Amino acid sequence: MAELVGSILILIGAFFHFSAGLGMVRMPDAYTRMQAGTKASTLGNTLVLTGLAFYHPGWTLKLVLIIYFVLMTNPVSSHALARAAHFIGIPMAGNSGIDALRDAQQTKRSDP
Amino acid sequence: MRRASIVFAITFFGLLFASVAINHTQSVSLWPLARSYVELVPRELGAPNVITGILLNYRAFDTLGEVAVLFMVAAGVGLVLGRQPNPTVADPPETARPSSEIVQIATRILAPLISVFAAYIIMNGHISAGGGFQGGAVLASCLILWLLADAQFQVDVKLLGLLESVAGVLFVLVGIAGLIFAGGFLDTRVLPLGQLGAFFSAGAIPILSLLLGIKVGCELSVILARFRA
Amino acid sequence: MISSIVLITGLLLILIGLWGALTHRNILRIIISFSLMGTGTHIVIVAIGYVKNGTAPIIDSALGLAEAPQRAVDPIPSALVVTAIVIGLAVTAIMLAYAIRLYDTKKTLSIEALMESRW
Amino acid sequence: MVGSLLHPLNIFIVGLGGAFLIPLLNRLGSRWVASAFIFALAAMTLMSGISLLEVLNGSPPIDILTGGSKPPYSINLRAGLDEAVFAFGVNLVGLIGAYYFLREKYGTILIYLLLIMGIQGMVMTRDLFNLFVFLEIVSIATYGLLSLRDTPEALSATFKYLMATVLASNFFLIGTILLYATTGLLNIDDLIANQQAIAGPIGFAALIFLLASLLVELKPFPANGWGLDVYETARGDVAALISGGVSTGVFFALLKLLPLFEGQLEIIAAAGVITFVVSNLIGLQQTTAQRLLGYSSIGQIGLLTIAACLLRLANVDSATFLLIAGGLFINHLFAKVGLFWLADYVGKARLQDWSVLKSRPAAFLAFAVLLAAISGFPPFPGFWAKWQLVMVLAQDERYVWIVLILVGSLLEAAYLFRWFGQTLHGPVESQTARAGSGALVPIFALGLLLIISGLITSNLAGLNSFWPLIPLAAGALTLLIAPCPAWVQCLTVLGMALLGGGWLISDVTGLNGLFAVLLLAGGVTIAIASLYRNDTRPGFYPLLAVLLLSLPALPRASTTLEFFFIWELITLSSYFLVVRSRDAQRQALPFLLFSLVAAFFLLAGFAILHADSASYSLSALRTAGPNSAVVFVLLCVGLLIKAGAVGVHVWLPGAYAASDDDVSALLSAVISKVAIFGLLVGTYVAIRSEVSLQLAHVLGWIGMLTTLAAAMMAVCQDDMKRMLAYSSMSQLGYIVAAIALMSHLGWVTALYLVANHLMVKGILFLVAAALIARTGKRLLSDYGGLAGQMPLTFAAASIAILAMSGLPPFVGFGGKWLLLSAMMEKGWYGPALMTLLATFVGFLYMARFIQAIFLGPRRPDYADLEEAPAALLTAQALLIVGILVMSFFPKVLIEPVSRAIDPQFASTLVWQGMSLEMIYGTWNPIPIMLLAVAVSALLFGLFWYLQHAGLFKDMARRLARNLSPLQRFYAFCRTAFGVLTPPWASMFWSRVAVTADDLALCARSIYTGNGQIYSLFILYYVMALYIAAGGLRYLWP
Repeated sequence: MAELVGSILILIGAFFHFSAGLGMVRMPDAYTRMQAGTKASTLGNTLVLTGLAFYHPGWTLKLVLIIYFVLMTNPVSSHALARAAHFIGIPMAGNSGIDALRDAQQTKRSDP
Repeated sequence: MRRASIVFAITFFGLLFASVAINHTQSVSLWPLARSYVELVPRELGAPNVITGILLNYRAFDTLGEVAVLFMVAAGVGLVLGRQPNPTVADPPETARPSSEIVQIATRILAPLISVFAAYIIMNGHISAGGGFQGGAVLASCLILWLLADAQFQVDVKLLGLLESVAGVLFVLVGIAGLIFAGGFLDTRVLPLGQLGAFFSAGAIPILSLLLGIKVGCELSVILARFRA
Repeated sequence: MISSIVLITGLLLILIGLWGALTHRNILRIIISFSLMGTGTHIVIVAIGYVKNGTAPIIDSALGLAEAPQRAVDPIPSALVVTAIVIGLAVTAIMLAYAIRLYDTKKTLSIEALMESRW
Repeated sequence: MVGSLLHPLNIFIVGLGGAFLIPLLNRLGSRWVASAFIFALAAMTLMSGISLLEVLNGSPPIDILTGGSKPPYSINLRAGLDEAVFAFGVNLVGLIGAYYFLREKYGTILIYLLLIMGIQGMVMTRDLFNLFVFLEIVSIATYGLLSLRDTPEALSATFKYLMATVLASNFFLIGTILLYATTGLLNIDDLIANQQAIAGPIGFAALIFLLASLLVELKPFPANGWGLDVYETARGDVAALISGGVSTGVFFALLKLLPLFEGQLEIIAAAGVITFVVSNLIGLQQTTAQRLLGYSSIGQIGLLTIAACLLRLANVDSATFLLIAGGLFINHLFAKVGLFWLADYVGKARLQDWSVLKSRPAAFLAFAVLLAAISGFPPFPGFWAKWQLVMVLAQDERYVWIVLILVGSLLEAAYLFRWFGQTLHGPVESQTARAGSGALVPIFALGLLLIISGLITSNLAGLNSFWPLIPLAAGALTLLIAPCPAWVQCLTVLGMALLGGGWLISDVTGLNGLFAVLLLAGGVTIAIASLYRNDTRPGFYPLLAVLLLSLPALPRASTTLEFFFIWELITLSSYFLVVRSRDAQRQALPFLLFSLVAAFFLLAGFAILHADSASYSLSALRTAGPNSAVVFVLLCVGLLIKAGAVGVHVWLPGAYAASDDDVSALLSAVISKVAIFGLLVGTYVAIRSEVSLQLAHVLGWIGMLTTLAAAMMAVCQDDMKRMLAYSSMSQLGYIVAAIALMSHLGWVTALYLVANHLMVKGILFLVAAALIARTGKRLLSDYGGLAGQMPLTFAAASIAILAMSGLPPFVGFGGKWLLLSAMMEKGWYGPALMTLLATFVGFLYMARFIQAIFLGPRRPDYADLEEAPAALLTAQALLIVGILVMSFFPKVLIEPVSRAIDPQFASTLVWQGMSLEMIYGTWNPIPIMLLAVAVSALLFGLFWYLQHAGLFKDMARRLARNLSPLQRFYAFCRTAFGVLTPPWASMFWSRVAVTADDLALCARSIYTGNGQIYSLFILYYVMALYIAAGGLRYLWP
């Protein structure tokens, strides 16, 4: 029974990994690709690892540690990447024209 | 014309590699030398991880040469980049764009985690997978994270240089101890082998692994610090 | 079978590295191609060491002392590859240092600019 | 305890420990770092020296174990004889070179120490992957040291160097792991033991990758652009380390793995010879000093590779192998490193700016010593090694390789000594070379080491007697008294020559004894004339001492090796004497090159002789071996070039005329006789075999042709010394023809003529020296009517001219008459006729010499001319005494001569008579004399008539405006003979030089400077090796 739940979880995890890959390919510009890649793969990792925990109950502590580590590193690194990309001015797709970071920086600059 | 000659050269090498790949049959059993290593290392050196056993005892001379290579690279990169006008004048860290606070906080959380992991790899080199080189690399990655996160963070190159040469000298001293007490130069059976798989076992291999880890960690950080400057 | 796949990927990587080093004009791309070639060589080294359905040569609960010689993978290439990787890193570090110095003095990263001494 | 302290393993402990300690010591202060650095290097040198000594006196190769277990499991190193020699050499150079690095930052010192240790590791390790690690240590140390010079060119050159060496080390890694894939072994000895396991495409690819990477690291011809750029732009001492140290390590790695490449030895040797010849060819076109040294060092490494492979194919014993490979290596190491340090000391990039070196005579001497060492002159190790190599190759019937090696060495000598000429004669700037003579000390140390190792290799090569080194010892002694005034030095040189020469010729008998006496007496008497110049002539007297003592030493040589050694000594010292004079810059190089070609022919001849009779003694020439005809031809060609036969004579007039006056006297009177002595020694074999007799006939014709052509050309000359040069060339033609007769009478004539020519030409050149010393003018047309002013000189000149022209009663007539009768006896009517013709033409230029200078109207500006300097007059007086004795008491010479030659020929002539008449036996002299005078009168009248009849009317008219009838007649002769002797020879040789330069231009055009092109060349080089080694059978499924 535990194996069944485990394998379902791993399957969902794998699906999220696949969607991450698909997002990386299909998304229009750098920023959207980044967020797709990060969010989907982090969730995918968590699901696969929890599924594994069901397979080998003995490893749960190590797996939790790994999940914690992935949760800490993946989003932070993509955040730093996106910020750097914005700094060197990589264009954004779409005509929404909303750029929260740029507005925040302008307001910070206008009244220090 | 140049591109055509490049294509011709690459296809030739492709053919050559193909002839190698086709005729490569997956080996079914170990070579006699490899087989004796697998048997000898746990028994003679008391180290479960055969690779670290080879690296730090039988082929320790290679590793010593290896360490000399890294040592020279650290000095060499210093020499090559040494003459740059002092970077602090060009873009002083103060004006360097500070990284966002998310990254700084994450670093403060992650750094101890990474260094503990590095220590684990170094000290368990002879028991599980890992060893001096790999641990040193992880240690250096922790330092890079710190360098990236905090622009003002200036690594003390002088101290690292000192640590590095002390580790090197100790490494050679352990080698000489092997020459005097045990079978030959760089022989790790200087200390008791202890129980297979225990933390303090396999003669001087853990000590060498520790020295190696520190040395590689410091050297990579020195190189990276020099690159950043 | 597995080691053939790994070997072929290694050899392909070497070819890609060679192709990159010869066609790209930018020095940094050349350096990346050379390190790619180095990685390819390391993969070939590891592929050569693989033994049919063998595991890592570490004596622990999973691999007993007696059955190690039968099921362990060849340890020597793994030991060699550790040293080779570090050497690859060392050479790439030196190349990058020279690339920085070249950029400082010549303000260009194209290989065409390095043609002072000839004949 | 001490034994274990000096065990070679400690080299690596000291190297690595020292390197790790240096940053710590740096905290204490840079003085600590420098002393630790020197201590570490000294310890390493001591240890490798001790292990070399141990292995030399018999102990088995020292095995170094690491990791506490036997080789297959752990890495072992070995210090055998070869390893110890190579390691000790590199250590020594590293220790001496440390001087240049003392004031560098601690990082550089650290890298330098690890580089030296890395090279030791490469030489001694017996594990393949450990060899890769040490190769990487050496390469990375080189990258670090190359950054010392921070110019843009240096950085781009280093980047190209990086790309190439990374490619090469990757191939090495692939080769190693594929080798492991086929054999499961890493230890070199095990690999060699079960070599047959390395089979199939993987094994073959592994070997080719290993071989290719090592060859590429040695910078083979097409794929070495990157190496040359680094040599050109790196700092002098770093380039020295690369060419001396790094190439040694890589070469020894190749040497160690040679047993694995049994199948590819021919290919490796081919790669080596291409590199050797082509890089020396391109050397001709170089203008910057360090790039030229780069080409030469790459060429030398190519030569080393050839030697290693061919010796292995000829499976010679280890002693010969060490003599050749060790000799060539030591020669390359010390000479090349010394020159790179010198390049650093001079600090000038372009070749012609090196003339600033003249301001420091000691540095200039070192420069000359190092150049001579590289081009393989005695007494340096390169000479012995090349000699032994050619001997072994000849035994192995590898004639094509011998030719290629000799051509390469000739090219190398060409551009090295052209550089020496440019330096000697370049404009001297005011400021001297960079101050700090301290930087010279290491260079002198290397020069000394070269000489010492030369002496060691000499008795290894079989020169176990001491006397051949006397000339060099004398030269060195004279060098010590250089600060004394000129006449003191000259007298000491003469004293030493008499003393040493006397001892040298004391126990030499027969023909050699005669020649020894002749050469010694002639040389010393003419050298007395050098006293007339008391200006300080730097380097003249030591060279004179070497020359004067090697002349009598030559006949004493009993083995071919001694003969060749002395022969090269004479060539070297005469070249340096010629090149010293100011206007000899363009003529000195042809002189050297032609003498070298002559020497190489001799070398080839001796090699084939040795291959035949397996003995080095000269007496082997007496017995006719299977291909003694070939030996005869080779020796004759070489000796004819040295004697200046027509066609190869272009160097002679220039060298004789352009050198200092007393030197040209020595050259034409005494040194040309060396070639004649060689002919006498070399052509014994002709008497035994039939085919050689026909060849001797050809030799006779060549001799006569030379005589006639030279006589005609002499008439056309206006420069006094050039005319005398041509005249001595024609007299030599007579002597060659006399020897070619191969009869007892012929050889007696030859010796007779040799003695006569020596004395006559000595006097005439000394007369010319006196005239130039007094008036400073060289052209015959500038002189006139000096008989009054310089009566003694006039008398000496006229006696000499009479003797030379063959008119009785002087010795010349006896010689001519003997030659004519010998030819008649042998039935050579053609040459006899030409003798008469040549004698007539001889009358023309000899008479002109006397008439133009001494007779005729005196020029107003010579009114206050006083007599010739005393020294010249005494020398001339002595020679005149010789002539008189020879004329009136010929038995003094003829008796010992015929006795000396008797054993080889049936003695046809018995001499009892005392005076001149008695000698002529059947033919009464009077009719002969009348006949000679009548014939010359007849020809004289014919020429006069032709001149009046208007032959060459227009040219004569143009010249004849204000000349006296006699000068108009000479002008007419000049035009007539000018037409008869078109300058084919000089045109041919200048075209040869031009084609060599064009070949060099197109060969060097492949170095475009683009790093990627160089890497592509490397890939194609690997492909070429793979295909050449027969790899196609694996590629084509």
